Amino acid sequence: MARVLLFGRLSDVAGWRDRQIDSPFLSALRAKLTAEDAALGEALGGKGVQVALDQVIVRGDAALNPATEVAFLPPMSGG
Amino acid sequence: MARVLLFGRLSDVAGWRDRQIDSPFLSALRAKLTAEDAALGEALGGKGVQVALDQVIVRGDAALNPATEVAFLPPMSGG
Amino acid sequence: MSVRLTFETFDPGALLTAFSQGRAETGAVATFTGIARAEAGATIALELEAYPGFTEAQIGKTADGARVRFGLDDLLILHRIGKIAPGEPVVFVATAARHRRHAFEACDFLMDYLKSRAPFWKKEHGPDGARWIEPRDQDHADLKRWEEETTT
Amino acid sequence: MSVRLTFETFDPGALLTAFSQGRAETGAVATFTGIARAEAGATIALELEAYPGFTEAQIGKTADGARVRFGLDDLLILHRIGKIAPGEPVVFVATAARHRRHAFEACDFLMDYLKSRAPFWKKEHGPDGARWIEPRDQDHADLKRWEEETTT
Repeated sequence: MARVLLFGRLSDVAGWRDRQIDSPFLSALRAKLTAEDAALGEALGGKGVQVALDQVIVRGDAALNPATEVAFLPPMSGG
Repeated sequence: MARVLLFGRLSDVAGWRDRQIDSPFLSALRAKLTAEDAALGEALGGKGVQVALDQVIVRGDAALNPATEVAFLPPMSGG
Repeated sequence: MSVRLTFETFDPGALLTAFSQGRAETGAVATFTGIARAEAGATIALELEAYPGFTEAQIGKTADGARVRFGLDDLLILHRIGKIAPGEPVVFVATAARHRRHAFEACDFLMDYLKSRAPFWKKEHGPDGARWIEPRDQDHADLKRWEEETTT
Repeated sequence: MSVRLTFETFDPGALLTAFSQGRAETGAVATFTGIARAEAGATIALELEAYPGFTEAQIGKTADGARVRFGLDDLLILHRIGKIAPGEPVVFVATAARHRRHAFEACDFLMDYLKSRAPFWKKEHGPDGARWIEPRDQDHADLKRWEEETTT
């Protein structure tokens, strides 16, 4: 049960911004979200979208534990 | 009776900062001040000392009328 | 050094009053206040989203780098998040240094970073609805000024 | 646009509060506060002499030039005169513009002018007595930055 957070336009695409989702790997989580909502899947793979696990930016796949906070971050616009 | 103002170190040299002095020309005023106080005369002719008549910087000699404000301005240091 | 986010409007002057107290050895305090522009009615509100914790930590890293690079005595960053009405302050940066050049440069540098790369997501609410704003080329050009200075 | 001298100490924050009000089309407000430094006891007080009327008028000419050159919406300069204790503000400059680069540059330019060429005469009172301060080379170098920009 990772905690998944969507920021910026991603939460507009998905219609939610904060959900608990059960998934052992980041890759599996992406697949699950894409299967459920193709538009969101495409947006998550869009140019410049980064992933943070427990507030640290990661690249590639990673194992998730039940308490992991997974944040999908579109390009940051500055304030 | 021009009104003579001294600024910065000039008033320290002279021991005054604001006096009424009768003089028809700036050159005559300078001669009068120098005759009275040689140290002040030297300081007034020092490097970078400017003269303002009625708050306008002038070079060379000028006629003074009784209401003229004559200010001797040492190099400005900024704030 | 303080980096904070707030959902509430704030008074830049009150922050400057507090920040400039007791600085008898500092000499120089520079500030910048960014104010939400009305754009003559084109913008009804600006909305800024942050990732709480992450956003402060990322800004804090850059702020700490600026503190060292410019030899600052202190700095303060307060950034609005949530919906911001035209005329309200969006961001306030204050820098304290012994010499004014360092205070100015650090403030300028921090603003370039905050406006271009800080972890915010920005939405403009206008008369025709809302849209997300992507980073502007000018912002990246502004930030590049500081990179060039480091390498040359 | 406002250029004023004061014999009394003042609160830079209160000036910023007033200056940043009602600026829904401005976007950017930069400020600089110069504070009298204690220099670890070497300076007991700073004393600044102005030529009332002349000093404000001369500063006003440069300020008006800056307003046009940097496209400012507004600017404010308040300068202390008389005896100033360490830790007290000496000068406050605020600039308002649509874009932050212009606000920063104008504020920086005005400070370079005020610190190097504005019509003040400066005396430092230290433990060994008082001495008049001549313009520093660094101040002239600072000001030269702006001249070069004009001619190139």
